[in-house]
Amino acid sequence: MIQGISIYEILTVTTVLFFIGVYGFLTRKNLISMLISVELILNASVVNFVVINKYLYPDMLQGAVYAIFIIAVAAAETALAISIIINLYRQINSVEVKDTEVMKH
Amino acid sequence: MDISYIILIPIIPLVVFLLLGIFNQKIKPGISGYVGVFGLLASTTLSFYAAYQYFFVYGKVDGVFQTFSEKTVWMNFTDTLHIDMGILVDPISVMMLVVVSVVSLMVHMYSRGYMKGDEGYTKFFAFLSLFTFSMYGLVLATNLFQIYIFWELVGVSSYLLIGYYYTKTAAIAAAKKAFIVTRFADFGFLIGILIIGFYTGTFDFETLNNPEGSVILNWAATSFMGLSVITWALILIFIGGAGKSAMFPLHIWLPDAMEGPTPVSALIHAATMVVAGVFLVARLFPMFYFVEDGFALNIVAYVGAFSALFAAIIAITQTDIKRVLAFSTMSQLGYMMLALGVSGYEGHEGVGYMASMFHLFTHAMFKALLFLGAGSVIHAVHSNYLKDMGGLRKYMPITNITFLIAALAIAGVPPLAGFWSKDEILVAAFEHNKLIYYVGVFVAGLTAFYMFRIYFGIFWGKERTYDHKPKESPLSMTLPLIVLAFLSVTAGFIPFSEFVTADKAGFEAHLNYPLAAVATGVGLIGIVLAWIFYKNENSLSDRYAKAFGPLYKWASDKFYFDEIYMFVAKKILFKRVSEPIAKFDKKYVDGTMVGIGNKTVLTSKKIKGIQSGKVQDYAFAFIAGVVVLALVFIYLWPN
Amino acid sequence: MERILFYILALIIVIFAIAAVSSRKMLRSVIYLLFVLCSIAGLYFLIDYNFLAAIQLTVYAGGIIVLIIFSVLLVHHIELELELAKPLKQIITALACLVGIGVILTTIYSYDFKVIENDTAITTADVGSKLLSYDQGGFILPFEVISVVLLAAMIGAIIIAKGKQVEKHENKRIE
Amino acid sequence: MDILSLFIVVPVLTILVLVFTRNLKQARLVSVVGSLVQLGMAINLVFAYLKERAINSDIMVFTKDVVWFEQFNIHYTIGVDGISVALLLLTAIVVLAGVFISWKMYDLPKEFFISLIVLSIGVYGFFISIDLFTMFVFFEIAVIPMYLLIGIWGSGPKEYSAMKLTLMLMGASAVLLVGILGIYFNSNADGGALTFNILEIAKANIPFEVQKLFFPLTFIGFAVIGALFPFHTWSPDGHASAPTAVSMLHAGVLMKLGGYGVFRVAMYLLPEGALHWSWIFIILSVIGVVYGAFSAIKQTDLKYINAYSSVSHLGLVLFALLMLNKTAWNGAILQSLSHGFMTALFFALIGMIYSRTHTRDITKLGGLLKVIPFISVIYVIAGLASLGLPGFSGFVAEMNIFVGAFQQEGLFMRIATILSVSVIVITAVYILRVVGIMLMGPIKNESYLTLEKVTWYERFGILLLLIPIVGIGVAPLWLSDMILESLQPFIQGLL
Repeated sequence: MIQGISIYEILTVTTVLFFIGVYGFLTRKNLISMLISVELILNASVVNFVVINKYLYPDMLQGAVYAIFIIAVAAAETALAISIIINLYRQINSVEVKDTEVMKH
Repeated sequence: MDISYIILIPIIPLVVFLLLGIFNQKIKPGISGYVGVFGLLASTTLSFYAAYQYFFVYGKVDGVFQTFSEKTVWMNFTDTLHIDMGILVDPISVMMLVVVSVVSLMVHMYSRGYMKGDEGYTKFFAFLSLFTFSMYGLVLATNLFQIYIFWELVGVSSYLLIGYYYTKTAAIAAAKKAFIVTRFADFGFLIGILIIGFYTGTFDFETLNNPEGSVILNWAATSFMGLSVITWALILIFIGGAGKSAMFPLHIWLPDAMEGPTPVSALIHAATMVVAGVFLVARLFPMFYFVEDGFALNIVAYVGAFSALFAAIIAITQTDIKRVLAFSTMSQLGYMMLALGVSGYEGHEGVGYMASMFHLFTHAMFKALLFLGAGSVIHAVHSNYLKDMGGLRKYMPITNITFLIAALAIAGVPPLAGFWSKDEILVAAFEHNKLIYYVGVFVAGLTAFYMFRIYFGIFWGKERTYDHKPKESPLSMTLPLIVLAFLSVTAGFIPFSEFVTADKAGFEAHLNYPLAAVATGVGLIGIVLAWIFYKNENSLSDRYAKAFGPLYKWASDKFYFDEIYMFVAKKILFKRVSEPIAKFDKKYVDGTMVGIGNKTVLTSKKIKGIQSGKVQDYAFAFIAGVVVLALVFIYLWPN
Repeated sequence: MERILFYILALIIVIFAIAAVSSRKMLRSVIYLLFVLCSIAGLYFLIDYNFLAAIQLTVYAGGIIVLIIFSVLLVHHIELELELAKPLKQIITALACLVGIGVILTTIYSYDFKVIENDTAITTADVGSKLLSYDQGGFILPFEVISVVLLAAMIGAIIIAKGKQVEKHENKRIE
Repeated sequence: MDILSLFIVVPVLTILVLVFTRNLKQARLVSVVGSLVQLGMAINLVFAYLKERAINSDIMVFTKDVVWFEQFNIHYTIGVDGISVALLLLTAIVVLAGVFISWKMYDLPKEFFISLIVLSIGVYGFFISIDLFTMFVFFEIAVIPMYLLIGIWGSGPKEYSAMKLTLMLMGASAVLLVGILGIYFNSNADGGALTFNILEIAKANIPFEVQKLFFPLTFIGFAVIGALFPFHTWSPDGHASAPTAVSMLHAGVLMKLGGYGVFRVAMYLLPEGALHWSWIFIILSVIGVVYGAFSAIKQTDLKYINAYSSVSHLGLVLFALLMLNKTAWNGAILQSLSHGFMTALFFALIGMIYSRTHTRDITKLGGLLKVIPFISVIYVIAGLASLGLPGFSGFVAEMNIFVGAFQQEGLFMRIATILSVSVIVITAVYILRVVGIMLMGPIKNESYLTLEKVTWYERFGILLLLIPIVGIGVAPLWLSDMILESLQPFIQGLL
């Protein structure tokens, strides 16, 4: 519990963060930037898990545990994404989205 | 009277046709000629036998010639309407049998000489047999539909025979024209038949023609645009007849039909097929006469009279002898129509009908003779044009004499055949309608004039230089000429009014001396004029032609009817209807269908852009969709 | 005091998040992300989830950020300015996001959360035993799965990143 | 095995054997044998039918009923009356002639003959079905091989034509399916189970509102394949691109499915709808009749001429069906048969001319009568048959149509009738035009002097088609009476 701060305010922050991530994901033209946006989205949701756990069900641990899982998955995902990006870069010398469109053909 | 053997008369030519047609390649030409001639000889014998039996052995019962018929159902339309096939024996059909047989037999014999060496010899005889079969079927028809069936068959035989020289462009065009113009007329005929079938419930001649029958008594039952439907039907049927008989304005095919071999012209386009129209009107004469006081019959009379005059004027100016004869035929057919048109029904009233049939009979003889004679001449000089002929009387005595007889006959010089029949026609016209009578007399004069114009042109006048000396045709060709000449002289003495009349009762015909004198006088004037103009080569004719100026030009160009029809057919139907329709079909109808297809492809191409393969676009759609759905479910439909 | 801290952290999170998604230099946006992550760790400290905060710092701020920075350095020229989306697209996206924010916030605010006042702090031991517990509510199975996933991801990452450069060879051969 | 199912089984067996053939010789031998057996069965069926009819007064005879999809009450119900018997005979003859005409099909012969016979299965099945759904299935079976046959063995813009044809027919099928389902879901007006059986549905009184709604759908769905204006445009392109045998089968048989379907389904099951809508379809069909004929005048490609002539002739079929009386219907069926034989013959001849001269452009042809007399003479005969000359089947059919149409009183009907009668003139124009330009006249190209003479198999195929044309034309009574008798129950349903 944060003294004087209701759950609404925290959720507001995470919502804003989430949509900033979405915005970034949709507008950035670069794979790494998109990855960064995804991290933002993930973090927004992690915070939600944690906060709801803390505020609504303080005697439980599920939220926290899920947060850990999400962080772990995020780490794995990032590692894979990065490796793909690097591989892609080797192949086409670019990490711009528009250059990766060859994949759809 | 037993009429069953009459069925053989048409069957024999049919069998000959099938034989010659199927084994076309295998039969030697000489044999095929004999097969044709002997087949027809059998038919002719039977025809004469039938005529003898009918008129003399069986004769009249209660003063009236009986009608015999035998028929079997060929196809059912409804419970009442059906097409029968059968034979109908009455005075005109027996008379027509004789006419067709005689002329056809002569033409068959003649063709053996005329067509000698032609590669399509067998084919020619096959077609002739087909035609003869169809013509027999036509004259023996028991009902309107049967007559229509054979009507079409003679049409197609005519087509095949006109187009016999199928490598000649003119012949192809002429054949096509003949078929299509008559087909157009048949369109009217068919509609007429349909009307009659619907309103009277029968196609059968005996029922239709019965003066006491319900058809004639109830003609006024339904009317359309001021006339009874039956009158309309008769007018339409007359259009069909006018097409076949080359009445104005459906005459344009006949002169062109002369592109066919000359025997064909003699048989089909002079003696038999073209009189089918006259025969048709005669066949339905009681209907024409009784329905609506003969309204339709008046039309027949005027059309006939006008055609007679019109054709005679054109005939004067033509230089192709076959065309002169063609217009002469048209003119004489007009005469026959005219006679039917002014005829009454009973007793001496029916003199027009009798005269028409009589003229049909005599005309068949002398016109066939004229054509065959012309064919003989053409055979000798290898040209159709007057300018290539002259002074042939020395080389071709038989042809000369027979042609002269025929010309005198058609000019109406007594006592040849044409005199008697023409006289009766003029009597009928005089009694009925003075205007038509005057036209008739004038045409008689014109006929004599143009006939002798070509006679003098061919056999007299200056000799031309010929490639090789013209010589008389072989016996196979001259024999028919002699036979026909004999008939042209004697046919007039047949007491026709005893046998062939509208009411089938017969009457005493008397020569009307004043009228006969007038007609003969006019004919002689025509001959004398022709003598003056054409006996020796002189410039008189040219000067007079100049004097008439544009009239002469119009007449020699056949009053531009060909051009008008060509304009309608080519410029209007072809260019303004057919071509736009074809384009319309390609562009709009097909275009619409193709357009629908193309639009689908186009739309799909556009929609395809949505499926871009870009994750961001999908994500955007996803987010936007979620937001919209959320909005919808939260605010629009909260529950 | 905590309130102020929270507002500061919230402010940092929002501002740097925006900066991270709008900066035209890639390395900078990574660093901005780092700030955001650290602030989130601060949030965890504020609600007494120290263990989580530590993880956030080590794994995220420490591990992932470093990874991203490496990759940026590997594939990118530092001075390169990033391409931005078309203005129209930016505006539309922004509008959609704003509407989304609006929708979600109204939903959140219209919902009455049953908040339980508490001061419980989670110890690392609690989390540890929960993760490895076989009992009801234990997370041993997901934990194992996650471990395998992580391992697989790691191996996969290595293999993918190593690559074979097959196509390049082929291209050369063709050239 | 009952006498009708054999019509499905024998072709299937033929196909099974065909699969194991290795070359053209074997393939065509098997096909010829198979089609000959089918023809034998069809002829046998005619006699069996006449015999059965004498003692059996049901609407359909030789019926058989097997459920094949219980849930929707779909049956494999088959049976024939005089009309289907006649059409089956037509199909058998045209298929056999088609096989003979494809004697020299060197490209993928096995596949070609298999597709051809699959098509014939569809047609046979269509003609013997009494169950709407089964009928529809066979309809589709008949349509789909067309795509392959034109797309693979065609000439010219074949993919385009094949696609156009298939799409338009499929579009029509979609409309038709809606119509059929509409009928199905209203087939229990008197209560009871929904049914696809035509005879059962005919007994139920489908409400007028429903008929009004679904008649146009059913009619158009079938009429598209019967080349109803303005949905005819697939046919010229399709015919032009199709190989000879396919054109024959298509114009000769497949297009008949339209008229037959209209008659069997639209008219029979939805008579009040037919009465309600007939005026608009009469207008369309009369336009089709006259318009097709006028279009044909202008074409220079033989196949296009023939295709437009088909539009005109089949327009008459639809026109006659809409006249709603026995005579006109008899005419419609006869016209279907007659047109089937005639166009098949035409396309066969066109194929022969094309295979010799390598052109179908009549302006490039000329004087063929001299060089290939047999083919040319038959072409003239076919032309004369097509323009309705007495002695050929066309005349018999047309006269029935015209007399029947004239039974309908009223100015509108009269005008429509007279317009459609006028086609006898226009037909003469385009037929004689072709004959004049192509067969008569001087020989336009020296290479024509050495054209190959007609071969025995071509002769056989031609005669096979010519005999029925002349047969019907000379002695129409037995056929026309057989059809008239079968029409009786239908006309009673209408009144």
